[in-house]
Amino acid sequence: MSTKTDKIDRLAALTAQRETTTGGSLWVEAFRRLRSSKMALIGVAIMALFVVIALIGPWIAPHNPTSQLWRDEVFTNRGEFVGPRGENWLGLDHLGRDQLSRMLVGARQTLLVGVISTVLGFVVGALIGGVSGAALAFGGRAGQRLDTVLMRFIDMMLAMPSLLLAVSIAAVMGQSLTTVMIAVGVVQVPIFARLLRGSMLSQANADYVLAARALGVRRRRVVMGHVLPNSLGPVIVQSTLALATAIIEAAALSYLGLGNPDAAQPEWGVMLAQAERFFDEAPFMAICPALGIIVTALGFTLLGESMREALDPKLRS
Amino acid sequence: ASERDDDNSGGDSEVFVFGAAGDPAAIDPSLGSDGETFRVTRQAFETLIDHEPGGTELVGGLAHDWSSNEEGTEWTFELEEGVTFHDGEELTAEVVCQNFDRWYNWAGTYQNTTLSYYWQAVFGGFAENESEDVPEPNYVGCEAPDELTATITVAEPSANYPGGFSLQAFSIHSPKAIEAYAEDDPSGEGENITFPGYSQEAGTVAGTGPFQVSEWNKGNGEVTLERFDDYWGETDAGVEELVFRTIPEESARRQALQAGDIHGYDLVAPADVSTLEEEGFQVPIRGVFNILYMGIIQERQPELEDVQVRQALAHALDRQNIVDTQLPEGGVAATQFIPDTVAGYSEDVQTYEYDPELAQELLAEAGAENLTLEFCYPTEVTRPYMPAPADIYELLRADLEAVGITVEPKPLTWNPDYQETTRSGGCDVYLLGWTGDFNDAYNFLGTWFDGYTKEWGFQNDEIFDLLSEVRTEPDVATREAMYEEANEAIMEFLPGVPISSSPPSIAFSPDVNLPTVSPLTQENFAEVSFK
Amino acid sequence: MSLLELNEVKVHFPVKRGVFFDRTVGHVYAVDGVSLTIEAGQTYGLVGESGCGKTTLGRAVLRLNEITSGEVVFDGTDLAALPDEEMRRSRRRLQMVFQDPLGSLNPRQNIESILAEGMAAHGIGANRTERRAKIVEVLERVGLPADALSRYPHEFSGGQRQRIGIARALVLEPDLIICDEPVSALDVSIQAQVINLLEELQESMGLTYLVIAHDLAVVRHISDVIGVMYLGALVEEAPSDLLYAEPRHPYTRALMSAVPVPDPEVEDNRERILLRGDLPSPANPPTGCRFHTRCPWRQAERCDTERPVLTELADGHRVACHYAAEIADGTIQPVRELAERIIPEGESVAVSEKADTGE
Amino acid sequence: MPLLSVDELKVTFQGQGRRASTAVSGVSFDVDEGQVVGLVGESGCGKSVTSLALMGLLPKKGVRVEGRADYRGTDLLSLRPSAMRDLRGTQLAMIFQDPLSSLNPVVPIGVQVTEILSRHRGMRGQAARDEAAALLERVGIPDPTRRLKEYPHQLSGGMRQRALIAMAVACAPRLLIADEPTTALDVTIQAQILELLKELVDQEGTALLMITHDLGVVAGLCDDVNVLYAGKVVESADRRNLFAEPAHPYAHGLLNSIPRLDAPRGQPLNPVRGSINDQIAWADGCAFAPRCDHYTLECLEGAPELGPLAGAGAPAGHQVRCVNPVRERLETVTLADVGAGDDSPAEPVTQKEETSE
Amino acid sequence: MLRLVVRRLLQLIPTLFGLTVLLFIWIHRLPGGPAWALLGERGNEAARRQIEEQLGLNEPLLVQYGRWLRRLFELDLGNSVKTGQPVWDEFTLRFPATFELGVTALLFAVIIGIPLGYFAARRRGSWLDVTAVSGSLLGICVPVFFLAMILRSIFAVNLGWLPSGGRLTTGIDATDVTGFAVLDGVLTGEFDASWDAIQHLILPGLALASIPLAVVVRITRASVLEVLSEDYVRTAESKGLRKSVVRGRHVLRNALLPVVTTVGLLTGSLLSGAVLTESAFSFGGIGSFIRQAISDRDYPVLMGFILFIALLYMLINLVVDLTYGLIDPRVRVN
Ligand SMILES: Nc1ncnc2c1ncn2[C@@H]1O[C@H](COP(=O)(O)OP(=O)(O)OP(=O)(O)O)[C@@H](O)[C@H]1O
Ligand SMILES: Nc1ncnc2c1ncn2[C@@H]1O[C@H](COP(=O)(O)OP(=O)(O)OP(=O)(O)O)[C@@H](O)[C@H]1O
Ligand SMILES: [Mg+2]
Ligand SMILES: [Mg+2]
Repeated sequence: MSTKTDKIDRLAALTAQRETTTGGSLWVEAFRRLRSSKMALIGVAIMALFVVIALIGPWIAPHNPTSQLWRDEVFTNRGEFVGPRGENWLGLDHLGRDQLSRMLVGARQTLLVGVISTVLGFVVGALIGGVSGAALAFGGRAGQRLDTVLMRFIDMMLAMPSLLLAVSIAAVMGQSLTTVMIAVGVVQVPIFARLLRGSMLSQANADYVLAARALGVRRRRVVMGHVLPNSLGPVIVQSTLALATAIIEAAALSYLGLGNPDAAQPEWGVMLAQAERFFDEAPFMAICPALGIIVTALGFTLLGESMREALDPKLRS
Repeated sequence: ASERDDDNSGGDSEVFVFGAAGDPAAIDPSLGSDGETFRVTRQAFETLIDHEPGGTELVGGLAHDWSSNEEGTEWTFELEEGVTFHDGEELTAEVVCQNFDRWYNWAGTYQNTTLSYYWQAVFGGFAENESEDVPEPNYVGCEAPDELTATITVAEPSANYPGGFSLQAFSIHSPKAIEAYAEDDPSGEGENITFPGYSQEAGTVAGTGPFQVSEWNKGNGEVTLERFDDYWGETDAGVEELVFRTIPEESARRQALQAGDIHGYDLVAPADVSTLEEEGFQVPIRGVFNILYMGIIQERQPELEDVQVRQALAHALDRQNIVDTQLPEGGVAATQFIPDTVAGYSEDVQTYEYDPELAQELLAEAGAENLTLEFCYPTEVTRPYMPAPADIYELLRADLEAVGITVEPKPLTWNPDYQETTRSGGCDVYLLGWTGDFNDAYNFLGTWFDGYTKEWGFQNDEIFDLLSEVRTEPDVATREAMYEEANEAIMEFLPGVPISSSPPSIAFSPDVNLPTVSPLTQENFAEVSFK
Repeated sequence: MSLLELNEVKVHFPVKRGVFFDRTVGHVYAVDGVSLTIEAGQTYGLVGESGCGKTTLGRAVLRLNEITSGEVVFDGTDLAALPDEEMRRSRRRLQMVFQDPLGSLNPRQNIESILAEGMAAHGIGANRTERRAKIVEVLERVGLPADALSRYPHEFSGGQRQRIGIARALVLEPDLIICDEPVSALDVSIQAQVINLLEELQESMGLTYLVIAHDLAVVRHISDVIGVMYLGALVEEAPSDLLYAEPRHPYTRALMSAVPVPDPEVEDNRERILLRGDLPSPANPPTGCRFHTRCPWRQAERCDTERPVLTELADGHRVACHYAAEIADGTIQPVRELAERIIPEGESVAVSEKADTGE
Repeated sequence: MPLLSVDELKVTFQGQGRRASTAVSGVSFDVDEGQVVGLVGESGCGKSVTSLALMGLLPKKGVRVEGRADYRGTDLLSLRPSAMRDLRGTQLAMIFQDPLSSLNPVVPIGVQVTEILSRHRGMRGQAARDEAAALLERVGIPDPTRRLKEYPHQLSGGMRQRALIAMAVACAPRLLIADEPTTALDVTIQAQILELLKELVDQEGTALLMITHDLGVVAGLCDDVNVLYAGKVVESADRRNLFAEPAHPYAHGLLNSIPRLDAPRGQPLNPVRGSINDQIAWADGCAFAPRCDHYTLECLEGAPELGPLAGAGAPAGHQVRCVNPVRERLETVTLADVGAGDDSPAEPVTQKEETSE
Repeated sequence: MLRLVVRRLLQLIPTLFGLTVLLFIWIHRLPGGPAWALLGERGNEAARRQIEEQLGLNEPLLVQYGRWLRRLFELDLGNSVKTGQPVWDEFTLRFPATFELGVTALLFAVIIGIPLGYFAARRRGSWLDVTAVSGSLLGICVPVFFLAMILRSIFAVNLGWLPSGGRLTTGIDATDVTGFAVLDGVLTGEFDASWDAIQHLILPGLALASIPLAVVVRITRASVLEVLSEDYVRTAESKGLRKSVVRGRHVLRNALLPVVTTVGLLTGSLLSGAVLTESAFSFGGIGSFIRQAISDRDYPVLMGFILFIALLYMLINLVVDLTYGLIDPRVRVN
């Protein structure tokens, strides 16, 4: 008898051991691949660093970023900008403010602009795309028409050069941080809308959606409970990419003079735009925010790219 | 600093390229109203009266002498002899009259401010006004008693004369050109404002200047002028060809100069001056002929109507600091609303030293410790009097906050939000300025203070009356005295805070002989030559 | 009374073109006039080649595809005419099991949620606990452990997933379950488990099945009546054993003879009819008898122009062939190059040659 | 000497960031000239990987291939890529499972056929086109000259598979590997394709390695059959022997579980318990043990060896990898003797074990 | 084929019509008007009234739109408020510059991007891959205005290899025939001028290409990766074909399909990128003109431009669709 139980136990143990090594869900597998991708690791590291700075920046900033503490020093040696030195690791800006502190505090603004505008683009885009996709897939004739109208609208937005769209929004709304966020967000709307719609359409014919309908589940619930959650993957990936674009786009708006109105409040895009004038005399003034923006955007993009790759079942190998 | 310099130096030595910040609107100066247009036309067209090289005093131009009757309603000009137009015509008094009659008889689209701004500003309306918004004409007529004497009659004397005759807009064109112009009627149908064809393409326009316009390549943003060999003046132009190339971005202009693609450019950022000088570029210093002020719109807040509060603002601002840090060399802090180069400048105005403590006291006295100001400043622009608006704002903000005032920033794009907002009284304080057209204080003060405007938002009959009076005073000397009085009154009332006068910097490559730089930015490029 | 009765059911999909405005340029005649009857407690097997409209027909019963015309009478009501909401409610009694076990389960739902969803939609079980009790019961029935409740589809093996799919249908206590290729995606060694389960359940719960499959052996194993589809229409219908013993339609004959049997003895010794050519497109079906383009027994004129209807030959044996009887008694011989007959001993002779020389 | 002799072929995948997984863990079999050898087994047991390894088509990165595959004296597994390239298409050819995805969608069929002719037979221009048309004709594609200009999507499934076969046989290869060539096809079409393959083997004397999971196909086509389980050959025998007397419990169970067209109705099937996921590593014992009804402790002492089936009357060449092979003869129940079915199923589906994973 | 094109073109009309209505309202709702822009500091209320009256801006929006539309039917886009020239003339004047620049940028993107993406995919995970991917991402991540400045600083100012801006060196002999500087040089035999124009195109082309380049690299890489795992590549390998044939005919040809679509879609981003790039390099194309027009509230120019862009964008997409049909037989229209 004991040999028999022994046997069963041993077999069970072996089988169980096997179980843990194989299989794994789409997500677990994707995560595993993500973890092993150089690109993703770099991206995550950059992103984490950036978020941490954005969160604690104001507390670790050595100086007040808005007060022109060394203004006399900068102004007395006109044209001679104060570069990095012990007291100011990244030097001073053209108004005698501590560049490091401005970078640290500015990270939050930059993150805020990026995140909020992306969220805005995501929400509005997803709404339009979602309604459109749901209408087309489940709305019958009328739905088709609604979809056509919405998609024509999105097409028009796509046809408008994004910068012009942003500029004209800024013009209508007047200048404020909110405007920047809205302008940058609106530009993302068509991308998210198209993506979600496409993704929903491809999911709408999936077997499990059909199964839900066969169960007699109500249409609304089919859309909300099945189609939508399963369509969000690519849209979420896109949002990390969009975040990077948003930060850059915001910088471009600042450069065009449509950025955050409070020029005293440090924000990387604004800093870069301001420093452009002094690039020859004081390259470090431009390089700090430029590197900040580039590296952050790169981080988000790398993460987004590798997420896209990790989730793409076709690229498994 | 580059190999390309060498490439160019050989064959191109006779072409002088100047980087302009914007395209001209037309090559007929009569239709122009902005500096970029006039910079170009000035090289090809001349006016009856001119400014002294490098200064603001009026001197003879095409007319070597001029005078007026006592009432200041008849202006007589004695013309130079032997002046030839680019198309070979001769300058006579008849021609001068033809020019003035052309402007006076403008109809249709021409009557739009866009096309005839200066005519309307200096001579009022037209023979037949077509719109209620066009002012009554002040021009009466022009006669040519002899070959070289032209008499222009106006209805009322004005502070605009004789300065106005020096405006590029009133350059003298060849009679043949004028005939040709008449055939090219811009009166496009309906709601279009069209610049007439002759003003958009070289060939028809003809003046008397040392250069003649030979090509306007709009696609490339280049206007090319050629040396006019029959120039009447003493010396011919120093270069064979003069090209104005549009480079809108400030840093792009600088880099183009550094790369040797252009030989000079205007509106140098103050921050670049020292770099350019170090690299061997020539950055001559101009005189000042403009004013930057912080406008206050008193109606917006009762506190602002209290002169003590306005004085507090004036004391709070460290104007010298702005001059030192933001303006090119040669800039000066302003004590009144005109630069010191303008006749009528008063030494005796009330001044407001930088004194934050006093400012705080004044605010306390006025009970305005919790003053909050909405502060407008323009973005995406540099003006000759204001090289970096955002930075100037930043400095002023710091100053104001230092005395306990809360500042709410309101940046607006220059075109058109900023102008629209400030003109319609949309902010508590704002930055704006003025560059003079000619040497008469009315050109400055009259613009702002000859009556109630929303952009200042106050009523002060003393000032208003004074300026209305001076407007029609024919005698120049009397006017000067009145201006001094007005300046003193204004600075006492303190409708705004004059901040600074700034010489717009201009830069040239090391290998050119400089023209005399002018506070009015009226450089004569005929003086330029290569070393 | 029969539980389900299809009357001349047609499902045509419009073929659309155009980028901005879809314009219908034609139709795919996926199901083109199918009538059949399923008795309660019976298993009806539907076989046919890929693309012949089996799935579409199955879905049409549940109205997952819009029905172009015809009646789907389920327990006395015509489903095709029901308003949407009532149709939704009547889906409780009609359930479906899908071919792809993983694909038909939402990867984001756990098993409990998958199973509870249908119950919630039809108001079965007053609350969560009640539903859970029911779910646990059903899980046990299909042979899944109760701890499966909180797990996700991907954590199960193929056979188990299909059991989940079956359980999902069972919790609603349906009368009819449509199984669309329930075992095609499963490995051979697992197929038998699921087939046994289906049979067991039918026995204990009195279910009625419409089983769709292309594996004739599987269909034969579980069905009482079998219908053979070709290009959107039924060509033959008969009780299971009868059909295999005496296939009457030329297509059925070819099909039967083409199925490989896992037995070398049988394989070596049987005679086979090899059809030439491919299945025509359902968007452009042949006129007359749909099978005439590939039929070795095709006769001039009539087969090309007249569409045969299902006619009862013998007891419950219905065939849609003009010459079924003649073919059966050998009056008509297979002709033309439409097929070759493989005769054992490695000797293969084109039928045509034979026929030609014979004539 | 066999044409191809595979010896202890082992393929390990070492994907990025994943544990190494052994897809094929020691497969050996021989293929003789003119012979059809079957490789059967469930999904994921390593059939495709084996064939790809032989063709040298596995990705270079993250894959370790061990063992020997002796083809006419050369080891295919250690051949230089360029030499392998020369061999592929001429000596070795392959037909894949899904004919649509295996054809380049944007290149006309004609080019896809002629490119192999120009590569290996130096044919160009019209000559190549004529030969290509002849090839298509030979595999039974009607109107071949027209088809040459068409794209894969314009062909039906059966024709695509025929086109793939045409490419495979273009240079008269000595060994043809067919990886589930009919799985994607309908029964009637499958029969056509199988017939075509049979014909080719008969006429050319080509050796065919037939990979499939359909035992029916094997029964009709193959001479020798190798049954794979979890990356190892568990049974290898002549087709008749295998079907008559499957010795490995897996092969036995498999044959026992499938419904047969010619078997009586109304009997429950006898499934193999569990699924292929319920396996243990060969290093720990017999991979099939968790699903086996006959396993003993011995089964868990390392992988059993593939050895000749012991016992009297055991046919030569019947090899099995099992400690206690099934000895009973599989009863073939045909319609002829309806009712005399096997009514003692090995064990009913025990849900406990089934779901204990 | 022709019918399809015609139908597609007809289908554009309602979309464009909707677009113009929306835009007209939108643009005219922008605060401020052209008056201030025209006169600067010298503007005043009276001037504003006068200008608005002249331009008919004081009339109801509907009337204005009606007039605009009526003129559109006469193929008249109106005159620019700022320059006083017909909008159409302004476009034809400036379009060649933008077109040349756009083509250059696309060429850069395609010529550099496709090989880079291809090799990155072939050596997936290698340093080349990581460098190519992050390098091209950098293209997306650097703001264009900053990139422009850096490029000018390096190549024009410090190295002096290339001009810092403009379309042609001042004073070079160039006859204007078509407006396309490079082409003109070739047509008139003034090869110096062509060469000069090309030199002027390099830096702005690079700056403008930064984003498309990155996108092309990414798409090519993803697409090649996908194709490499396709069955037909394995089939090609199994036929023993030469590497070059496998890679060219079987991998690249398929991998380029999505790239074509992407390149088409990119033209939209090229046009908006041109707004910044042209200003940065004083390139005098439509982009910088439009940027000015926005702040000038140059309504006719804006309307005309957006109509033009939308039309162009849709036409390009049509062309892309048709090309796609040509290179991918599966979507070929019959
Ligand atoms: N939604 C649809 N739109 C257009 N055509 C469709 C649609 N669904 C199915 N079809 C077409 O209808 C025909 C029948 O399809 P169906 O899926 O019913 O066949 P099937 O017999 O189930 O085939 P299989 O054995 O491959 O599952 C096919 O030609 C198919 O292409
Ligand atoms: N590129 C790969 N990387 C990692 N594992 C792989 C790879 N290719 C195949 N495998 C694994 O190798 C094992 C054998 O796969 P293979 O494709 O040979 O199975 P098969 O017997 O052909 O199955 P099927 O019948 O489904 O085609 C599987 O477990 C599979 O997951
Ligand atoms: Mg189906
Ligand atoms: Mg396989």
